[in-house]
Amino acid sequence: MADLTTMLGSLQLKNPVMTASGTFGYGDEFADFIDIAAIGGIIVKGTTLHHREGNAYPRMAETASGMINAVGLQNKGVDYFIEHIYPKTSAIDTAVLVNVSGSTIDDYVATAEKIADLEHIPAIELNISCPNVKQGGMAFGTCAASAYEVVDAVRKVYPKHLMVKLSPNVTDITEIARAAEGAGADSVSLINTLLGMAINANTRKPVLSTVTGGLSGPCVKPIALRMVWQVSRAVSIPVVGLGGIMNATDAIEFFLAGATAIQIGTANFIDPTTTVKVIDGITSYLDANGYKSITDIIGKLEV
Amino acid sequence: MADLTTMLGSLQLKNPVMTASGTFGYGDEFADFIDIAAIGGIIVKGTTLHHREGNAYPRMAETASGMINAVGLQNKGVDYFIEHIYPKTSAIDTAVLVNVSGSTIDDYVATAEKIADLEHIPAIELNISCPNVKQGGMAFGTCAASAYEVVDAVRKVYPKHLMVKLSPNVTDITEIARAAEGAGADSVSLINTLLGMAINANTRKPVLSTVTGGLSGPCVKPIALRMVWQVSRAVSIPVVGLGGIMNATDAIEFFLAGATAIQIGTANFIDPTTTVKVIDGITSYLDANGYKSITDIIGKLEV
Amino acid sequence: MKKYMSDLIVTANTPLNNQYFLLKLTSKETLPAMLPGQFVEVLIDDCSNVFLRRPLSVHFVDKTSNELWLLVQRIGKGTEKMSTWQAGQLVNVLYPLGNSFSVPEKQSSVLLIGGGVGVAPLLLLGDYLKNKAIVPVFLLGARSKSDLLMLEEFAKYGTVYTTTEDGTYGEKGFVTQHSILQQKFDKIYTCGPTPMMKAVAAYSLKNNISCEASLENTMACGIGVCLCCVQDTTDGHRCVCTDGPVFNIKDLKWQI
Amino acid sequence: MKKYMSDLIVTANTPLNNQYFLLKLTSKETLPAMLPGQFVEVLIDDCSNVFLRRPLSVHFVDKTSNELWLLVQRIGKGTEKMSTWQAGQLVNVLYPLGNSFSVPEKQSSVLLIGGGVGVAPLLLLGDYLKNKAIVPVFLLGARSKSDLLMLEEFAKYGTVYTTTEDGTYGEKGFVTQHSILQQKFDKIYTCGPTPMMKAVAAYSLKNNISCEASLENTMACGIGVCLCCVQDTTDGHRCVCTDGPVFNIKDLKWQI
Ligand SMILES: Cc1cc2nc3c(=O)[nH]c(=O)nc-3n(C[C@H](O)[C@H](O)[C@H](O)COP(=O)(O)OP(=O)(O)OC[C@H]3O[C@@H](n4cnc5c(N)ncnc54)[C@H](O)[C@@H]3O)c2cc1C
Ligand SMILES: Cc1cc2nc3c(=O)[nH]c(=O)nc-3n(C[C@H](O)[C@H](O)[C@H](O)COP(=O)(O)OP(=O)(O)OC[C@H]3O[C@@H](n4cnc5c(N)ncnc54)[C@H](O)[C@@H]3O)c2cc1C
Ligand SMILES: Cc1cc2nc3c(=O)[nH]c(=O)nc-3n(C[C@H](O)[C@H](O)[C@H](O)COP(=O)(O)O)c2cc1C
Ligand SMILES: Cc1cc2nc3c(=O)[nH]c(=O)nc-3n(C[C@H](O)[C@H](O)[C@H](O)COP(=O)(O)O)c2cc1C
Ligand code: FES
Ligand code: FES
Repeated sequence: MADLTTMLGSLQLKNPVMTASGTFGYGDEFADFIDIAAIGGIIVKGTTLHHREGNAYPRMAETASGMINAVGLQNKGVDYFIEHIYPKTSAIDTAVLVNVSGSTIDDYVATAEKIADLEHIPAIELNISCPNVKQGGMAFGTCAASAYEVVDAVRKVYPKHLMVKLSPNVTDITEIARAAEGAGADSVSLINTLLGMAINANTRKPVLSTVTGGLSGPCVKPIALRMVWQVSRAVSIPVVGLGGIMNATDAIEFFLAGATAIQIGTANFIDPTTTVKVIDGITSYLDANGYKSITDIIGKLEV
Repeated sequence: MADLTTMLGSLQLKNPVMTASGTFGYGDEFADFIDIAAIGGIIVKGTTLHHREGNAYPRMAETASGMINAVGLQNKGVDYFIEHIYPKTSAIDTAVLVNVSGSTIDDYVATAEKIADLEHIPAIELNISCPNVKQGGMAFGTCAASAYEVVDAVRKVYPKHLMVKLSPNVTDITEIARAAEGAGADSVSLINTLLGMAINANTRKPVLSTVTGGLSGPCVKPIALRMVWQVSRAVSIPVVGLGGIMNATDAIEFFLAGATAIQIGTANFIDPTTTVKVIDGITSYLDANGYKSITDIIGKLEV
Repeated sequence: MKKYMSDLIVTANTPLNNQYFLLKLTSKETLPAMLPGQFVEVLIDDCSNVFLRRPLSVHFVDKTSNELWLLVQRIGKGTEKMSTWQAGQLVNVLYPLGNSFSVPEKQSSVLLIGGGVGVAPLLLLGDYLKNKAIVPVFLLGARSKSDLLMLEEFAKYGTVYTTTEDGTYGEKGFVTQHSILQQKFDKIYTCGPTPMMKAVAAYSLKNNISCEASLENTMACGIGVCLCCVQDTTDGHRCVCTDGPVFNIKDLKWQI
Repeated sequence: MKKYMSDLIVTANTPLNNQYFLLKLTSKETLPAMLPGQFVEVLIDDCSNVFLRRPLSVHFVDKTSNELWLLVQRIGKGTEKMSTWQAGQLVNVLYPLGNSFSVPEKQSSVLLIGGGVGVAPLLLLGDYLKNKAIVPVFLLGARSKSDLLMLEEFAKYGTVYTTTEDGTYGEKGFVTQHSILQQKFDKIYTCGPTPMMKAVAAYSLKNNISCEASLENTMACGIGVCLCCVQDTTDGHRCVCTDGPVFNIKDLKWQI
């Protein structure tokens, strides 16, 4: 059976399948359906320095092969996480990462600093690409200079693996990826959601309370795949690919395009067992095609 | 019955439903299915100064609720158009627009100049957003300065209605729209396709000969709608909305978001009668809701 | 409660009128206990415009036939498709989800107010109350006679009063105008359109009756992870899919 | 030729083996004339992962029953779904599309070479030739006996020779190795996997036989407007959906 062990730089994962932030809660919500310790890495909900109530509802619109969300980083803040949630996530026998979000550089730094002390959190995913908050969020991720600035500031206080999550709402994502790399990121993950909008023609109102929100699901996969391919050729740090992955075949496409690991997001809502099915499917694919290790297919697209 | 007459600046259309370039041929291909003169405007295939063979095949990949194309502006050049196609399109009793594409500013200018002389072409759509050509194309549309430059140059030689087609592959589409407006565009149309990619996991090769291509269809509608909404609030010239419109409800969403007219693209492949169904559906909607004219709903989203 | 994902088999799909249908699903295994107010998330995978699962209340669990009943209103693409499902078809379902109506005090007088397809969760609640030796009163409202559904089933568990907006059956008007409300109840459970539930809530508050309402919201996951389905409560944003769908109206920030 | 879009009714859907099925569709109106080599574009609107129509050759038009026959190989999501369609179902179809095989000279000897599901257009061609008083020879190849389809139907129009790769029926090997090719033909028509057609083209060129091949390509529109389906020809990129699917092999830029 092929070896799925994955090295994201120095961060070792038992396999390359992670869960995307905001789509997997804190993991235990899925324990009735799957063995969550079988997953390569669990990235928990976007965590901010202070408690956030998130946006007003409605927060969700279904679209063709996808959905738009406008959650707005609802979470109880990093201190609550450390006190009440971390003890539980520590018990999960796999890598648990915290997705760190913020409105100001100071917020990001303060949050990352607190998480740096947590023994069982080997890495953070720095979310500089959330389209659903008024200040900060995506603004940092849509300009190379500000991306550099925030990654650089967090790098100084966060010694463990620093993954930076990029926004697809940009002209040239490789530029932002290179800025993150230059500022010391250990890996980049992409894509976060695309800025979208839904309207109810009957009520003549936007479907979402915030008018616009973040588009995810299979509809965005072609864009995500293209960006992963571009970024993996532009930087030397590992790339974590996500965006619309529904099954093992989708995942394999991302590996071929250059992703070292992948994340499953919206698919968890359609089928809560997607993660383990993808892991099994990757193994079958590698075995059927005579590959010994997942590393044998990374970036192996024959162009 | 509500009045569908549409004014795009000084360009009058019998109704606000146009066909998107590259998806409707030169119109007569649809004559077996519908009365093509019933359409508000027909925008013909991207036309360049010289004959272009386009990209190698395969040129198409189906995706979730959409498709990626890599046609690469195959066309016989503007002179062939004028000599062989224009005589036929002139006979169609509706507005026929030419979509003008190019690799250099000189190309755009020379092509526009030739078309300016054609009595029965009341407008051109300047395509500064084609992702499928190596030089020029989208490059012009992803930077405000070069967008300004090409629109400005064409404006000087093209006295009739100048519609500029924008690329969605940008960080801030309002910036490009304002540049086009500043350079004298009479209207902007958006969106062209999003840059996407498809991989065949079995062959481990890209599906398209060009690796990446342009994503269209309902999957992109949320992004298109958001951009139309943003641009219509950023410029004073009319906005023509397109991207994933499959039916009248979709079209109405674009009007509410601020589009003065809309275009139907990929939907023509699924149902060649889409255009007339959308026209009928818009009338029914306006009548059912007591509107006298299509202008009553443009930009009337209740935010 | 443990949640399950499994392929259930359609055993019957019966149109009740031109808008509503009753879908019965069975499982190879014995169905787990489901509480009144809980819901399921149904996958509709043969429909090109439907991406997410659809949340539907547990209408009833027939233990003798091991059947889960769903009472469904044809409203859009997904429910339209569901109405065409035929016996034998497999349907992937997540269940049971959400919290449930609370157990009332023994021997209290209980009123169950349902409107439209909102009557759905009240049948299982009736069954549940019966097992607790409580005989509830049902007050069911609809637009017209033909929209009053499953009356005979409800009658198995208590007295059924009805209203129709057009007066074609029961008292004419809205549920909150029904004469039975002149009686005093200890507890009210309600499910239906939000305006109706707000009117019921207003009545309950005014008359100092404890009241629980089963809410809807736009849901992506149904299991508390996406945070798309929040309701504003005195305790901030709470998920309808896990903290609800049943809320005590005193916890809701409803302007009534 | 005028093109139509209409809802045809499934009259029969018969599995031929574990991969192939024969779908018969009828129209309320009399079906228009369709030429051999032409195809149709079928809408598969009850399948969540299929967006575009699917191109399928006209296998046969049964004028007595007013039926269009499609011979389909289950290969992916769309054809999988089609295989489940049942009699009575409506299917939206665009037809007839593309050019057709040319008419051979009277009394010429004609060989029709098909491989796999590529035999599909050759049945209508047989019928067509019969009407022109030409009796063709069929040479049909498949992997194994069970993949040789509709042999009795073909036999109505000419002599049928076969090859199977595993030798379970007819001559063992590929069609281009069949002994019948030692005979001299005036014209060859072929449809099947590209490697097979290239081998047939090479044989034809070598023996100076006029040869037409029916090609496939990835199609979005099927009516010549998207320019997605091009084939490289001596005249540049030509659309398989309108300039084809049938090409004379001398016009193709095949490396053979
Ligand atoms: C906890 C819960 C329990 C439910 N129980 C039942 C039940 O027992 N029986 C039943 O028939 N329905 C029930 N519903 C509502 C049901 O989920 C929706 O009617 C269904 O999802 C509509 O799907 P569709 O594809 O047919 O409609 P769509 O095509 O998705 O939508 C059609 C129209 O209905 C609106 N709509 C869609 N979903 C909702 C919603 N959840 N609330 C309000 N408007 C909506 C849309 O905006 C659109 O205008 C319940 C909902 C929730 C959240
Ligand atoms: C003019 C023409 C006539 C045809 N006639 C017939 C016919 O009579 N009977 C028949 O069974 N098939 C015929 N085909 C092929 C048929 O269109 C495809 O098999 C079908 O579209 C596959 O759809 P799917 O959803 O089942 O497969 P998908 O899920 O779309 O694809 C499954 C796999 O098949 C590959 N594939 C898909 N389409 C094609 C294609 N066109 N060529 C090669 N590989 C492809 C995909 O890359 C993928 O790997 C014809 C094609 C053309 C262009
Ligand atoms: C409901 C929802 C909530 C999300 N919340 C977060 C978040 O808190 N932080 C973050 O970085 N990304 C968040 N995302 C983005 C996802 O992690 C992921 O980047 C995106 O959905 C694309 O992947 P997918 O198509 O597989 O879902 C959220 C997405 C969804 C759908
Ligand atoms: C096959 C194909 C060819 C296209 N060719 C052109 C073109 O020549 N010029 C152009 O401006 N846009 C071209 N487009 C883009 C469309 O005009 C349109 O902007 C895009 O498809 C989004 O709209 P839709 O989702 O309704 O198709 C093409 C799109 C497709 C699918
Ligand atoms: S639906 Fe996802 S949290 Fe409730
Ligand atoms: S399939 Fe569109 S041109 Fe042939």
